[in-house]
Amino acid sequence: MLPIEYYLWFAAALFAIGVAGVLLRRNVIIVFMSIELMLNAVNVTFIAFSRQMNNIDGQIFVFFVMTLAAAEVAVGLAIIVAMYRNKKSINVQDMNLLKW
Amino acid sequence: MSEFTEKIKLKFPDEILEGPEFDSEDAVSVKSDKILDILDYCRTDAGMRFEFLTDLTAVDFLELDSPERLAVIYVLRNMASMETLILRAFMFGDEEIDTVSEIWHSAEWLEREVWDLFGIKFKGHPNLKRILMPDDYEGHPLRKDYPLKGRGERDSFKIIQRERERY
Amino acid sequence: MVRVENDLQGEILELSFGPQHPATHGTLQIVMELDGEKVLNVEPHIGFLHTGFEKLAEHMSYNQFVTVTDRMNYLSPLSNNIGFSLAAEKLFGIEIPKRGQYIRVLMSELSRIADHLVSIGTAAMDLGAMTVFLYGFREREKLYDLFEWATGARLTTSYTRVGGLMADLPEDFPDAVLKWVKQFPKTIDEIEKLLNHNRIFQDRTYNIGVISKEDVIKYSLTGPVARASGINYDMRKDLPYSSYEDFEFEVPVGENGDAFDRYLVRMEEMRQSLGIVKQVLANLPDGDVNIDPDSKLTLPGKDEVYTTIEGLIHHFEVTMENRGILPPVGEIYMGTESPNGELGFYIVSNGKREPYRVRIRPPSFINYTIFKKLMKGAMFSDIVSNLGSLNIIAGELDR
Amino acid sequence: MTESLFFIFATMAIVSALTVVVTRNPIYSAVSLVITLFSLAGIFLLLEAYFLAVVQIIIYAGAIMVLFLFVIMLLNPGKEAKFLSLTDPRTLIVTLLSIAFIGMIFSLVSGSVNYIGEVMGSVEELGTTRNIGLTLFTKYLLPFEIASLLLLVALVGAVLMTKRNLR
Amino acid sequence: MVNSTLNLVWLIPLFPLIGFLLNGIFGRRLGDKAVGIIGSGVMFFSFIVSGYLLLNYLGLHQTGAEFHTTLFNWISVADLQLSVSFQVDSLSLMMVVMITGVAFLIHVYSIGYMNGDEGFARFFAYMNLFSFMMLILVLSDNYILMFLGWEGVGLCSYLLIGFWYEDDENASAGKKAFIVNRIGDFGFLLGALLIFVTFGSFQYSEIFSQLEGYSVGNGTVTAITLLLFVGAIGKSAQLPLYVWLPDAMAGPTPVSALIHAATMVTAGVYMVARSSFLYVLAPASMTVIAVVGAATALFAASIALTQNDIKKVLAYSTISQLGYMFLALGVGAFSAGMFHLLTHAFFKGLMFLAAGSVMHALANEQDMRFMGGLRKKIPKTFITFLIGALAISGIPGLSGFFSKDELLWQVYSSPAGGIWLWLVGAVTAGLTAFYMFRLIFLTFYGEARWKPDTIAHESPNKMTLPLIILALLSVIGGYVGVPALLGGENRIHHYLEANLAKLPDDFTTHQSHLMEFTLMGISVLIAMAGIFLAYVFYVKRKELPDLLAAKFKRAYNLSFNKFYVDELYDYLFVQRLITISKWLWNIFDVRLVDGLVNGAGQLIMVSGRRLKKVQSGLVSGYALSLFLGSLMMIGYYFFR
Amino acid sequence: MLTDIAIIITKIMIVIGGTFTAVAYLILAERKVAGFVQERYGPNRVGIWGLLQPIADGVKTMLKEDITPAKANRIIYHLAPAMVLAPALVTFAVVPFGSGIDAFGRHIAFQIADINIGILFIFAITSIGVYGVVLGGWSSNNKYSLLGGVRSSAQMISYELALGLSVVGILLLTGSLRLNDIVEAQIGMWNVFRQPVAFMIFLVAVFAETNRLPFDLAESEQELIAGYHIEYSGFKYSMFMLGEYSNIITASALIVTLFFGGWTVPFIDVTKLGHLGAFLSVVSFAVKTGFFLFLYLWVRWTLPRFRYDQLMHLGWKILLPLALLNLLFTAAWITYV
Repeated sequence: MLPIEYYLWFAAALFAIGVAGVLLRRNVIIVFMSIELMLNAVNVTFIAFSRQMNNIDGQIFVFFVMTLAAAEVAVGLAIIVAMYRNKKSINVQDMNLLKW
Repeated sequence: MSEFTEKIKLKFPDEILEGPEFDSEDAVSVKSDKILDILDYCRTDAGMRFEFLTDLTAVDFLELDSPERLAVIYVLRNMASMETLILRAFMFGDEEIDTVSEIWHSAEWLEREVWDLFGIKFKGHPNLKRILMPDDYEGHPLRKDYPLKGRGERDSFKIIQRERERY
Repeated sequence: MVRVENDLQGEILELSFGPQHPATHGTLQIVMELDGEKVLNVEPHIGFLHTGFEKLAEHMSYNQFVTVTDRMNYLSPLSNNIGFSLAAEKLFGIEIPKRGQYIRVLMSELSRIADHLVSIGTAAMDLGAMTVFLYGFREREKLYDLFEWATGARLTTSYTRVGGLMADLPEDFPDAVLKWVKQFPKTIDEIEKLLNHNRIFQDRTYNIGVISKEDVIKYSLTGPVARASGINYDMRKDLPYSSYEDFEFEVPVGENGDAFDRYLVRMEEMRQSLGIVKQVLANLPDGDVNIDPDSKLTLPGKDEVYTTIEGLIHHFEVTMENRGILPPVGEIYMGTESPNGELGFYIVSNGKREPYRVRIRPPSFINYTIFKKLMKGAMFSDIVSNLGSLNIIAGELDR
Repeated sequence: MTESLFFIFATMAIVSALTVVVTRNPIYSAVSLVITLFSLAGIFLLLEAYFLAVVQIIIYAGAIMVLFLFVIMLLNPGKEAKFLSLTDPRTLIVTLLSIAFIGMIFSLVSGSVNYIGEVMGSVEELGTTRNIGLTLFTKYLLPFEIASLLLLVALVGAVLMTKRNLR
Repeated sequence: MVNSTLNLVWLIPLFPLIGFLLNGIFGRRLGDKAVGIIGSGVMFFSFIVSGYLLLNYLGLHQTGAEFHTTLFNWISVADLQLSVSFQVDSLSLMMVVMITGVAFLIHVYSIGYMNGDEGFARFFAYMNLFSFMMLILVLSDNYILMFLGWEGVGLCSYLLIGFWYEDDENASAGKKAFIVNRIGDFGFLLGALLIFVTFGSFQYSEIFSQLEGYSVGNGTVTAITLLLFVGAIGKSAQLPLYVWLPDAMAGPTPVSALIHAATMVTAGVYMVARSSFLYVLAPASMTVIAVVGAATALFAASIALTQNDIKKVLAYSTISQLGYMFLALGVGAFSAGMFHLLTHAFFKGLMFLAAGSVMHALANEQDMRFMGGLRKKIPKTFITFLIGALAISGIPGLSGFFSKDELLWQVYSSPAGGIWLWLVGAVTAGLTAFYMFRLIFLTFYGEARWKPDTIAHESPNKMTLPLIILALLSVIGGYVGVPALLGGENRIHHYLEANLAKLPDDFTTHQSHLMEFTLMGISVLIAMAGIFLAYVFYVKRKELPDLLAAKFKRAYNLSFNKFYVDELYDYLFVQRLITISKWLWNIFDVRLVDGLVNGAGQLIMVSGRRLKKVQSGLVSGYALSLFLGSLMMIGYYFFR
Repeated sequence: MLTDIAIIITKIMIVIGGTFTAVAYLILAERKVAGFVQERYGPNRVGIWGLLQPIADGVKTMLKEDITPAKANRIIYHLAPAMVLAPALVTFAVVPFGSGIDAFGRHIAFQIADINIGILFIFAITSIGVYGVVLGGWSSNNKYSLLGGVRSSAQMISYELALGLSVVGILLLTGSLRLNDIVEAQIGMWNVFRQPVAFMIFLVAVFAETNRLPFDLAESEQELIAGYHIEYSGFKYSMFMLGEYSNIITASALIVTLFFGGWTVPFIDVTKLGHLGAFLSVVSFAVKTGFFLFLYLWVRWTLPRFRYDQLMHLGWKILLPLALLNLLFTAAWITYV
């Protein structure tokens, strides 16, 4: 039996890697993948806690996170494709319309 | 001489040439200048109705007695009576003639072939380039004066090197 | 294929279909622009098999050129032989005896069947139905055996001569053909069973590559392709040659002009051809197959050559390079109904041993011109439906 | 057994997650991410979340990542012009921040060692399909329905957005 | 009380629903013939079932029996328990038999009438749907389900009025009907809600059983009844909400016959009768009903005098007759009102269908000025129409006579009624006879004034057969209610009585037979006089109407232009509304709201101009700040 | 403990060895069936009836030159065949191929892993089978193979839905995700009779999932030449083939397990017959699977191929709604009847 700390540490590391990916990479698709990494890190903590508390609710949450991820990826990738058509680029730095 | 050739002669008296004295089905020799009008007449006149372009080709009359050297041959057919009419359109000087690919889309390739093999240009052709011979080929092989030996046409093919380096 | 960095914009894929590709049945190339599975534009390139038949003709005697015609539409070489010989005979102004004409009809109908079998088989195979192809080839093999028996060669038959045939039929040949004729309809039925009511085959061919009647005129289409669009145009009926007027047959005509109709028309034409073959066999007249050797156009009998000096000189006169048979000065156009459409020969003669110019009207070449129009906006997979149903033979295409 | 498996899976996950971030080729990133997701599925199994482990593979590996691959192939992007380099201050800052984050979590969590499953007592069959299903369709029915609606909306949105001629 | 046969009641609305689904979904594929057979066939089955139920019910030897059949639980929220359940009693059974019977005949008629129309299947689908909704309305055992049917028939009415929606006028007529009805429906809904608030239930029997505790003239009950009556006004086209009904004639004639004469418009009458237990507790409402009814009867009849459109005349006549029914309800003679409803369904349905047949004969001509002399051309139509006209005029021996007479007598003798109301009724009867025969004479007598190149022809059997059956019913339909005076026993009164309320103070005070007889005679005489006058005006001396019109130009114009009610409404409501809206827009919206919003916007813009520098537009920048923020939050816990 | 491990290893050996042998002879059978359908002989040179042909083929592919295109993405190019083969083999792990015997003092199930979410496991594994195809197509750096890869991934994703949904009906009936439970629930009455619509959907979808005619768009010979594996040769090519044919075998086994009673024998309760029963059950399973393998070959040589849009139409607009309806109906049946 492992202490829950291990799982939390592991999740934190995964999450930090995801954050670094989001912040450092310029390829939107990779940024997206990094977001998936972060989501999964959270999932690990959910399941670990669910196991520790002996309560299924955490797992249900993971289920919803996955649903959300699926929806997010579908829309996000569609946006990327549309973006690519317009800008011929998938570089995050070129996506700077969100400003004045 | 059938009624059709007579009709063309009546309609376009200035265009008619005395062609090579050939024994043929129904052949008329004309000047190439008004070829579109003549073809249009043959195609749409109620008494003619030669609306099917069976074939389009060319002949190099270099070695024969004829008004000019190059002629584009139109083989037309009446779809109802199945009669055939052959028009020879002789080109004087510039080796150019109007395209008929607007009327018969099949002529697009046939004219490309004639250009490829005879070097006759078609004015207004949408895409006049070689069709049978390689794009960078020189000369027009079906001309009678095309040299058969010593051209070395094989030299014009590029020798392709296999790329060695990996990326 | 080279990948360009940061290229592939707009996701339009340029794809080269051929020159070596299983579905092209020969060497031709189609460069297309694909948007996913949708074909935006195609650009057919031909000429890969160009061997200059028309130029060759200017340096060959009329009988020599027959061998070249074998190589044009290599699915039905006999039709090409017959077409050229008929054109040459028209130039010479001669007509061969009835028996010769009937044998030519027999041969051209058999080769029509052989051609259609391959055309249907490959069209079906391109759609994935491999078995039809092999059924067709089984029968074609039998036909080729017959051809070999009669002509001495399976593919390069060179059966006709100006003024007749290479030889009369072997003695038992009609019976062998009759035997084949009796069992062949079973194969047609089998093919129809496999395809006609096959929902997938229908889906793949219904309303694919629809050719309207106007387009038939505009694109000068002939043969089964034109007839599938409802144009009743058949040289055998409309301008009968070689005694075709003696036989009764129907010209099948389609309605919609789509790939399925072209398939149906070909199937029915095979049945009609069978009928003609039966009639030929029933009414095959006796007599010579060649015109009288006294015309100095055909070879004399062997025994004459070997026994008499006149015969030997005669033989020499016909075959020697500086002699040969000499046509009148003139110019003719002669079209015949080859399996693919109107196969025309336009011959200009200056009275010499070799023709001054021979122009071949290749049905495949002209039928292929509409391909670009058919493919615009179609699906990628329709390319094989269209190619197969148009039956493009590269040898004929490029000559 | 469980411990060693956990360490194997965790190492695999971390290494491949790092690869996702540091590799230049997006396809490699995608494949590494698949490996990460697999390792996570393994960890889920260790935590007795059987259903989620399988769903993780079906949804993430089977659907989402294929979609990623699809888009990568579709767009075929080149490699990034400016890539991660340790001399870049941005990289340094972010790396330091990430390490700080991990460190904080480490020390925050370390105070409370609780062995999984020992607080409440290990119960078999916590994460079985039956349990998940029962909870999902009773307690969480409304969120479940909303999630389905979300998926529908995402579907429609994705289809609309990728339509070519929307402009 | 359980009677298994009567539990079959759910079959009755089921058949039309099936017909609707079949015709609506597969209609185009089935072909017109099958559609017609399905459409009328389902109604026939419904009719058979309802007839069977009626026979069973009559055989019960138990007056006032009520049966409830619950199909399924519909709404179950807190203490509101609503189920889809039907109530079978004398009232609903009578309505059901009448609706299914008439509807069946009209469906058959429609097969001929709509022949070749593009929307044939659509028409039958709508008609079936209408029948379904109407049956739900009358069979329901609570107000909410009734309201469902109420709205459903309104919807079908809208769809069918605008059936030929390509024509703008038809479409707007449909819209008008819909919108005017909404006003009434709003009243109904409020009434129903008030009922729920008051009684805690929607179900009739539960409500009525609680009425013990309410005294006569109770304010709540009065409010409820008035609100419900507003609904009835809308649906049954009473003053002042009658304006939609004449316009509704834009729909196909069978629609006018079924919906706007026989069934839907009587829903208001049915509803009031159904709520009679409530109404008897609210004398004020009763008075309102009586007055509105009487006024409508007279008012509509006077408009009908001068109309030239054959269907408009019938429409105003319908309004007028509905006024009659309300008059009866208002004086507490519920059964008399229902009786008149029944006979009216027969003869007015008949007359509409016959008018349709006339239009059919004259290539859809509706203007009577272009008719005339049709008597010989279309004899079947003429005779049946004549029977209908005689019946509505109250000629003795025909159904209209019995019902009208019963009605007028009750009006006279009821304590809530009186001589004045009776007088209005009698005058209306005279007017009715006059305009009806004006219609007959203009249409069937005199010289032919058809548009050239019309060939008048009799309609096919599919159309005349329903006419004949309805004519027969118009003749004999009254014999279910022969008054005691004429030796009958007024069976329908006894049949209905048990399920209807009586006025609390016993008003069956014995009025003398002599008086009853006198009144009967007077009303017959008035009717006769009306007919005779019409004969003089339109057959004998045709110049007279024009002379009179010239002489009393004002009165004539008033009537001819329908008292300018439409224009009045337009001026009063529509224009006012536009003015108010404009005012609101100018003053309130532009100055106040926009000012506030713009001001807020300005504020934000000014501050935003300073803040926007933070927005670099780079996603990773935002992500970085997000990450920093979360780090700080964790840091807070860390260093706490 | 040691015995357990030994037993498991033996089972794995048996399954993998069996699968490989079956694949080899399936390819031979395919050619033989083709010969039979097309009235010709098929391979008959190596060994009697060509029985040694698979070995010859194997040797040939091993010895062929292993070509790697110059501009291919080398790592993934080499990985892709394994990515196709591995899931194909792993899937079989949860399929019960016999009733099991009692030996060594314990019950030995004829199944490598009896996990309680067997069906889900299969879907999970098959859903990653697509990676090999897509990546193989992409990494070859050939437009045809790329098209093939894209086609196949779209196709597999599309049909996975119908496939999954068609099975749910059976899961509802059985109430378990364990394959053994599903098999045992079919004693007496095969699922195919209870869920005929689901069976049809499953059959069609499984054909599509395995990229076989009439759904072999991903490798359609006449359009894409060979689709995603166009650039592969030698051993890697044979790995693709192995993967494909293992998939076919697994698919047939799954059809049998889900719809045709798996290892059960009609009218005989094999569980009571001891070792003979176990043998019978394995034979029964093999015969049924063999029939569906034959069906695969039969269809292959009879039907033409769909077009891409027709394929998508069939998957999304016909099979998926049909599967949903079937599911709805089954659920209603279970709830109300």
